[in-house]
Amino acid sequence: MIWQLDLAILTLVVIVGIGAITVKDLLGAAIMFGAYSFMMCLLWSIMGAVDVAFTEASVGAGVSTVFFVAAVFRTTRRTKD
Amino acid sequence: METITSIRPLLAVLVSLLMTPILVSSRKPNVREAWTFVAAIAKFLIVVSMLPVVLRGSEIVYTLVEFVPGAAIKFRVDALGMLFALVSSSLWIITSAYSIGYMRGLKEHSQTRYFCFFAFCLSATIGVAFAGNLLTLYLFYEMLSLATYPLVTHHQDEEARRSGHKYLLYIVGTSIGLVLPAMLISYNLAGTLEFSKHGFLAGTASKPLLGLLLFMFIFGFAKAAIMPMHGWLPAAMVAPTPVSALLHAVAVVKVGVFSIVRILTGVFGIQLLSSLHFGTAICFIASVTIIVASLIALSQDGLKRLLAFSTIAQLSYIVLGIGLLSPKGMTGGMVHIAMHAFGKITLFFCAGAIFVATGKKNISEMIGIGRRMPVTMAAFFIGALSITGVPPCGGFISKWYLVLGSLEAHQTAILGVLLFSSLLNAAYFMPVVYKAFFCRPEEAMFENKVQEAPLFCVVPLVITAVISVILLFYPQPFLRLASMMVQSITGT
Amino acid sequence: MKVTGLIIAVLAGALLIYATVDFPPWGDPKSPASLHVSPHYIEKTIEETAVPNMVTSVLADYRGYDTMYETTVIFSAGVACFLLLRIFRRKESAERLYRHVLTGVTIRLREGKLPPSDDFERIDTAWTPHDLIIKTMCRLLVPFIQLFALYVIAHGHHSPGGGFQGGVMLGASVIVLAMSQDLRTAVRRLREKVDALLCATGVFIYAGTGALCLLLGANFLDYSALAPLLHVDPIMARSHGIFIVEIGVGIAVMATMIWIYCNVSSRGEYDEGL
Amino acid sequence: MGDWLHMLVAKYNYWIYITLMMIGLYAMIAKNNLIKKIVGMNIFQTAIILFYVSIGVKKGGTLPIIEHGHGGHSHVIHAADYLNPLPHVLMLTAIVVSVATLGVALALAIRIYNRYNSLEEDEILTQVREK
Amino acid sequence: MSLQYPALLIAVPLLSAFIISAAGWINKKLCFPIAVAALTVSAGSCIGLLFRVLNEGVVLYRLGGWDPPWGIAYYIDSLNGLVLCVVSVAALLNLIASKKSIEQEFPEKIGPFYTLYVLFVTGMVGITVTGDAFNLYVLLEIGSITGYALIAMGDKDRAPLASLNYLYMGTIGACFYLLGVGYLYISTGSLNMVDIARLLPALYQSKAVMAAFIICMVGVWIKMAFFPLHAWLPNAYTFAPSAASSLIAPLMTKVMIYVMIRLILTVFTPKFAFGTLAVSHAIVWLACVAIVVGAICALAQRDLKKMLTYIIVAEVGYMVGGAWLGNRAGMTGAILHIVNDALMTLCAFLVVGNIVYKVKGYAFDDLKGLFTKMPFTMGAFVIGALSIIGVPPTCGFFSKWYLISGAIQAGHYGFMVALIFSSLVNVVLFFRVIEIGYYEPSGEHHGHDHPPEPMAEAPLSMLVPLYVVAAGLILVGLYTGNIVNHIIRFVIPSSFV
Repeated sequence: MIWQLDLAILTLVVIVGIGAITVKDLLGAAIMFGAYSFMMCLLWSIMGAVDVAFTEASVGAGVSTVFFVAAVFRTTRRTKD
Repeated sequence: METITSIRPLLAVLVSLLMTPILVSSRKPNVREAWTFVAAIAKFLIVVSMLPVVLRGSEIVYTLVEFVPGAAIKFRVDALGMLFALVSSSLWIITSAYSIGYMRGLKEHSQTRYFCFFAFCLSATIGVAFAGNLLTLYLFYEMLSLATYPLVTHHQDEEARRSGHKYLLYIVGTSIGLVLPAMLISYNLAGTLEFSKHGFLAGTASKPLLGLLLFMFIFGFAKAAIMPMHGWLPAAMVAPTPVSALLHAVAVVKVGVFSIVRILTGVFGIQLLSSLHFGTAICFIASVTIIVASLIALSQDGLKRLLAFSTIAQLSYIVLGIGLLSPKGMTGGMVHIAMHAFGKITLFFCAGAIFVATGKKNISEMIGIGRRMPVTMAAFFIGALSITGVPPCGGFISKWYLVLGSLEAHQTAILGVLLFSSLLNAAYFMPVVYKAFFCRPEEAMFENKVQEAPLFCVVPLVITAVISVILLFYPQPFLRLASMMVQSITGT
Repeated sequence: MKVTGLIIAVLAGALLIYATVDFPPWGDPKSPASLHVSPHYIEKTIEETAVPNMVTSVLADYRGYDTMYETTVIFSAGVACFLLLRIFRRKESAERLYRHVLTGVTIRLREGKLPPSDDFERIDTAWTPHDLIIKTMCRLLVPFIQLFALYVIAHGHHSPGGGFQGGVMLGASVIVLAMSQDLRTAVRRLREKVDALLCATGVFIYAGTGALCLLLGANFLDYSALAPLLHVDPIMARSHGIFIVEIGVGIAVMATMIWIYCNVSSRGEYDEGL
Repeated sequence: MGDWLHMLVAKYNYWIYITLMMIGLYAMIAKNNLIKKIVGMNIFQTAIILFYVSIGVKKGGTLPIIEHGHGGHSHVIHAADYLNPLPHVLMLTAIVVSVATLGVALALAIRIYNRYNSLEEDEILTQVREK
Repeated sequence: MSLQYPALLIAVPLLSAFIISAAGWINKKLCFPIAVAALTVSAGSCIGLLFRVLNEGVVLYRLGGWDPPWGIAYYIDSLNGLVLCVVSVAALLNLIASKKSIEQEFPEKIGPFYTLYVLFVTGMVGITVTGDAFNLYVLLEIGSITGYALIAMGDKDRAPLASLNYLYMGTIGACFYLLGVGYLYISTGSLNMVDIARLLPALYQSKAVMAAFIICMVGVWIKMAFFPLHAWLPNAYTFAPSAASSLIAPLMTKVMIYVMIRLILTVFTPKFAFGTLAVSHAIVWLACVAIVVGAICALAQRDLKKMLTYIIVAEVGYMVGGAWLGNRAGMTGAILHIVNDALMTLCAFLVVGNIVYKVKGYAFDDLKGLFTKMPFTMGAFVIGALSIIGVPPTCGFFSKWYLISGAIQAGHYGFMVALIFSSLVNVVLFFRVIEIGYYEPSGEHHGHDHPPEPMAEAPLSMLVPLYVVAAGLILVGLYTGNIVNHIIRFVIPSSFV
């Protein structure tokens, strides 16, 4: 396992996470969250947790994001924070 | 002294409880009141059936269920409990007869509820009388407080609501706020709550803590109306008169003072009290209450309020008697439970009868009433004498023993208190009687034709008056019971 | 609020960081986690359950009880969404909109309805985006997704994957359909009632297998009891039992994902959806 | 690699997961928008999953799937050769739980939006008070 | 058969939940009978299990036939046995009682409602019975998710937001617990409670274990709404539909208290909780604050249901304080109070359910003249009130008895004062309510003697369970001695004084 890659992705995860909760548009937040989940999935596959990564890829990055988008679509994109 | 295990105490408690479903179900007033009588008489008979056993000097014990080691629902019939049980159960018969007349005379509402809770109260009272340990006593004490609430607030109007507030605040507030912690502390000190001849607190804690406990108990049982815990009693006068009679003479206040007697004799024990010199303190509290209450009574115009304050004073006699810690004094105090009961209930019956017949509540409106209701006022006179402690009435005996006790204990101050308060009693009772009979025709408020209250009201009050006269000449079994109790606790 | 949030978060973080001091170094083969319980799984999985993918064996057998509840959680989430959102009697507006699929012409009917046909589709708002390419692509994509999903479920014993992943992908295939076409098309393929029943059935298969073991005299979820039924030795029975419950999980997860999506994306009205 | 680097790698995962958890927690407490809170919630949960997965890592261990599974009994299996599968299993459960929670949370958010026509908590609360 | 009680009490409701949800789509009428049957079986096996435990000692059940710590196992001692019986019986009674109100409130969603109801009960029972730390988390989530949904079905305007806030808090709580379990796992490598307890003593000084304990406790406290983490509870329970609030209010907090006691007694033995970690005194003081704050907030309320919810906050303070006193009496009181408080809360909320069913409201103004309108309901209410106040012989008195003696023995008089204070406040609270019902008579001269005016009492199917509970309050009170001597005594380790 390549530790440089590991560190890099770990840092990236934090950045995306912060982005997901700061961006001023819920749809953007949803997409950011998808990216975050995908980063996580990468991270876990690096750590060798293939099943977890697989699940995260399908559930977290996939369906969850879709749910978010659907919910935002049905409510509003507007947010104050 | 052997102890007999028998279910009779439990029956004595339950008989009126078991009666309530029938009371509720019976729609017809006559049936309902018939059942009330049945319950009352049954209870009385059960109690009496235990009298000989107790007079033989043995105890009846029955344990229902044990919650915590040393604290069960346990009944124990000893002389003192028997004394109190006799008084209350016998008076319940008379009171229920009276309340029939009263309630019907005034066409009160929801009489079924009234009679039900009346029955509850009596169960609780007997329960307290026969309680074998502090927990049982507390249980029935609380039960009584809650059962009397609907009676006190019977009229369900604004005034009733206010006095109901006051009643709960004093009674439940103190019992939860003071008695419960005191009980738990003493449980954790002694590991038991069983009343015993010489108390179970002896040698378990330091003097300050014991003193604290003592005062938590004395003021915690606010039903005894030791000042400053007396506020609820005048307020509770809004209740229908039979209820006041019950409260004052039969159940509530007597339960309070009885509990204090139990605490002093069964929890602390006379030896402990005297070794710690708590007696004087108790006497002091009691005497203050006696004097102040009597003085307040002087200034009352409402007849029932006057009686209320006189009750407050009289109750402290009992506490005082125990506080003297001398055999005679304690005997006097215990006997006073009975004597005061009969005298005071007579007075209340009279007040009620007057209210039923004329609708008058204030003394100032009763000038010359003796001409209209001679029997009632004659009874009132007897009752007043009994309370004041003048022959030929039962009250004399208890007063006499108290005086002897104070001499025995070499406490002349107490003697002074007793005499002074007797004067005060006379001072606030006699004018009523005097004005009732001997007033100049022009200031009489009633015309001269005799018109008594309904028979159901008059007969009971005559009976109680007669009894309180008889008690002077035949104070047994009360005196006997009291002296037995005193012997057993002092061991002399 | 922000300040309190910050404070709480920092406090929690501080406590946790403080605790990491006593953690075994990262990836240390000597850490208690790697030495106490897990070796048993690694070494015994083949001979006890005949499943090479020890995650699957632990998931569905050693800790199969957890997994049953995990499926139940999904199921209850589906029921919860339905209970919260589904609206049965929504006010029918008198007029209905239809769009001719090929030309994109929108027609409006004051009353009555068109018979369901392939060239007209019902829409809720006069302006509804319409993209032929996406529709066709997704329509082509769906079968492959489902095929792969089935493979993932079936091959969970030997490769990463299993009931969850496969089920989610099956669900995703239908969701893709619903997003590219519209919800009605998807729901026409898989009716709500059927979906809900599938949802219950899937979990029932799992718990039912466990109960079956109970009836066969073994403990709850002890698949080896299934041996006489499946005519295999207890070890293989475990493997087969794992497979059965994985199928159950797959069905349940698929149905639930679709159910949740339908309710969320249509506010429980089951209209055209996204 | 250097000692500090070793140290860094040894603990970096833990620190990162704690940071992520703090981010999530902060978002859940401090954010005003309901959906944002839900995003924070998921970040929070994923952070914990990351923590668990880090527990499972074992130097020199490979994927928790035994090669040649079919003839598996032929060669002996050493626990040290494989990653710890238990945390992975637990985290599968955790992931599914988090998506279930997400679904319910979103459903609730939609209901709230239908009623109050807003997702900002303060606006909703003011509407509640006015009523 | 009796060997399989541990499996039955979970499996039967679980399976029935799926059948119910299917039945909801086919024939709604089937849902209720199935649910009742399932919960009856569950309750029956719980009781059977308790007796088995009392006869044979701790019962170990291997799920999937795997030995712990590799597989998941149940350890049932008299503590879970007791709590199990309370939970399952309370759930059953409430189910029967709230049939009518469920049908009244959501006619077309009966199926899913019963499904979630039964799943919630399954979750609670599972939490109580399981012996695996992680399994507890999963079951906790089942209980929570179903709970959120049930609560959100209440008041159209307020319930969803209250439920969503509960969801946020609940998730934080559950995640903290999960995190704590992770810390335990990384330091011990095991998830099985007994196994962890076996491995821990070597690690008492480890910071990780300490952090694990703190995190677990905080998580559980959030779930049980222990002050100052109680903010979610009042709204959530107030705006829930009456069927749900009378289910969740009695069970959720009590089960979490059980979890806390389990963590203290079994996982991190008392030696660690009270010895190594010297925080117990501070926590008892926090409990005192919780009691006082709960009581005062309850005084400020103007509607019955919200008042009760704040009383729950205070009661949680009782139990946490009692458990953390760290002596036999206190722990006995806490465990006993789990039973009593579950019954008392159930009784009170069932009464609220009846009132809502008839009067369509629970604000104080809606209660006027209720003693004449629904005398039986109010009668039960009085019993419940007395028990909450703590008047003998109702059971509330005796748990208070143990708690206070515990406080005295621990020399912690602040806790005693707080308990007395809250009982006094309860007197005020309940007699205020009773007065409202008693003094505003609908019309002069009411009563039995005069022709009684229309008495709108709740249907029998709601009254009978209510009175079963009310009778239970008194019976449990009378049999306190037996419960303590035959059940609770064996729970408390002998190290306790």
